Amino acid sequence: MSDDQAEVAQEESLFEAPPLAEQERMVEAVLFASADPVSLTDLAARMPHGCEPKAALEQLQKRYEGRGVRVVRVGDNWALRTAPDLGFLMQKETVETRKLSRAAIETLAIISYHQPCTRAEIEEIRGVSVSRGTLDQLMELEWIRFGRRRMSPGRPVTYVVTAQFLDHFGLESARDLPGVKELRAAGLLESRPMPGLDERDEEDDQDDLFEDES
Amino acid sequence: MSDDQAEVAQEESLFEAPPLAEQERMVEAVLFASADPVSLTDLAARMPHGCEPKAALEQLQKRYEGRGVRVVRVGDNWALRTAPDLGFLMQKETVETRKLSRAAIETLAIISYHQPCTRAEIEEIRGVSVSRGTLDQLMELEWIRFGRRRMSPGRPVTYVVTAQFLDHFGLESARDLPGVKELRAAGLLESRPMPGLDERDEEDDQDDLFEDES
Amino acid sequence: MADNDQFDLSDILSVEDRLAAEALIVDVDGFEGPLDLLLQLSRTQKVDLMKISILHLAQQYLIFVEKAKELRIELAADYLVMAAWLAFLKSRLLLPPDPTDEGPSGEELAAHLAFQLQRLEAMRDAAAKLMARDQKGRDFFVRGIPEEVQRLRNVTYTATLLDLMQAYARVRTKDEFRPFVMDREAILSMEQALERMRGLIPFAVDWADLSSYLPEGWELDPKKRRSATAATFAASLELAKQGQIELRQGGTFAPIQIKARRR
Repeated sequence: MSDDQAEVAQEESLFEAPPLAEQERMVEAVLFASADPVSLTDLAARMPHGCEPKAALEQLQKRYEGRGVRVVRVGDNWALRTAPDLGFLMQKETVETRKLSRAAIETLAIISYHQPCTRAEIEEIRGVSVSRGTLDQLMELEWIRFGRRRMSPGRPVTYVVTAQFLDHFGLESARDLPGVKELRAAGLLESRPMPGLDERDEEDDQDDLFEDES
Repeated sequence: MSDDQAEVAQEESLFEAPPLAEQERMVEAVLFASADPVSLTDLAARMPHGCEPKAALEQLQKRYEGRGVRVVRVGDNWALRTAPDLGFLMQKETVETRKLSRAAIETLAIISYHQPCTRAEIEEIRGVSVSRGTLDQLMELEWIRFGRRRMSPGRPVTYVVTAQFLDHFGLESARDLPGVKELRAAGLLESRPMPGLDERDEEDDQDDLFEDES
Repeated sequence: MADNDQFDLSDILSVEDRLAAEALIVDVDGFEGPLDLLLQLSRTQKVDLMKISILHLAQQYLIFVEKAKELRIELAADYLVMAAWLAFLKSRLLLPPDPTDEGPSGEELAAHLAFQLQRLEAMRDAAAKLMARDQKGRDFFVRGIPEEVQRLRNVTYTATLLDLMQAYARVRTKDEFRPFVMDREAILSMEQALERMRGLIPFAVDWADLSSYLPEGWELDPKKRRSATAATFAASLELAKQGQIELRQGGTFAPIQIKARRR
């Protein structure tokens, strides 16, 4: 500061301005508490007479270099913001448990009883098409995975259930799942079987079961 | 950190925790981002696995000593607050609060020093009945809340002060209330029944004192 | 106070007395009950509350009340109750102790009153100190631009073995499915429910809501659901009685859960 300037400052203020370190504290507190970014004019107006917010601000900016918080310029105003690389801390993960959709549980049931099982077969049993999303969801849950490709035309991919599936449902193997007869005995199948549609094919399926797992 | 501790930490986490300086940045960012006090548990949950927010927090607290912003403890939580000596800069941010009546202030003081405290006890100390409105006002400010019911005839409700109360008055815990030690030493926080009046239910009041704070 | 009274008073009392009387009116309004008044009066003794003369204080209070009566100031009942009690205390303190009396001594009562006054004063002091503390939003401030915490939802899906089996049964019977036809189609008998449950129990290894044991489709129609719920519940009680299942309920109106009893 030249002598002239010092004299002007002297004239402007009857009181001496606080030391720069103190001014820096002031700028810090104002930027922290303010609901909006603050301009230099605004800072000067709030701080005691004779303060130089610009110098204080620059010093503060240096102090926060490399810290978790930074002094940033927003237009002509100034604000404190968390460092961008720490943005992940501002996210909170919550875990929510939901019931599987009807389509998903039915698809899963068919795969568990008929594995290895192609998508076409699932659709045939369900009588409706199976969306890609449903299978993806079951894959993501790690309850089903790809099995061997079927040695039939087009070599379609098959699905089988996983060890995680067995773990989740408390089964030692998919063989432990009750068969259709037992389901009927249990009252889970209420109506009589259609004549002709006997359960032979189902018994065959049981033998196929877990060819991939063994 | 001693070698033993380092080994334990190693075992606890497959990934190495970030260096303490980095953890300090993270704590800084989280505390800056929140207007409300943050618990150590919350900090740990948001930081990468293996972090030790307590150590980082202590380091951060030291770093902010004498600055325009301070790391303060509120109960079991932590927050950043502007230094009280700079309050004059914040006229813009000042919240005009409704003036509390003398009855409300005294009731608040009695609850904070005697908690958990029944309405009858407040009345006994003040020598006048406490109006419903007084307690309602303090509840609305979220400075008091219901504590456990007293295990005495009639199972009266008790009142205790809240974390918001501590936050508002810049207290770490109710133990830090001004003069609380002296008052206790002088026996003025005891509940002393009138001689001749057999008030058995008052006997275990002292044990209850500050149960919520520990 | 009526104008008439005022006129009478001015006739009888000196100017000084009238001023004192007016001060009294104001003061009684300003006091928060007898204890507050006592505390105020005790200050005129100009000694530490620990050394205060309760006898003197009782005397002061009684004079005050007497004066108020002379001035026909209506005192609230609790002031009069306190006056009566202090008169009693005064007599206890002045008369030699009666050995046949079992009650607390005058000294004990006086000590308690002194304690009450000290405690009230201490709390007033504490209240003043509390309010003089730095306060949030007045002396210190919170972050002005708090950053919202983004919430990331992590959804996990779940299904029970019963869900799986029911789904399979549903799929396998879809072609052949025709609605249950009964004489009274919205009624499930307990026998039917019991038979159905018996078959299901071997697979009920985990706790599952009783509601999941309703026959397929019955939960959709409110009438059917009501009947099926009642029948299934009755059947489950029967099964529990026979020792085949275990029942539990988290609380009143909470879902009832059952599982097979391990043997």
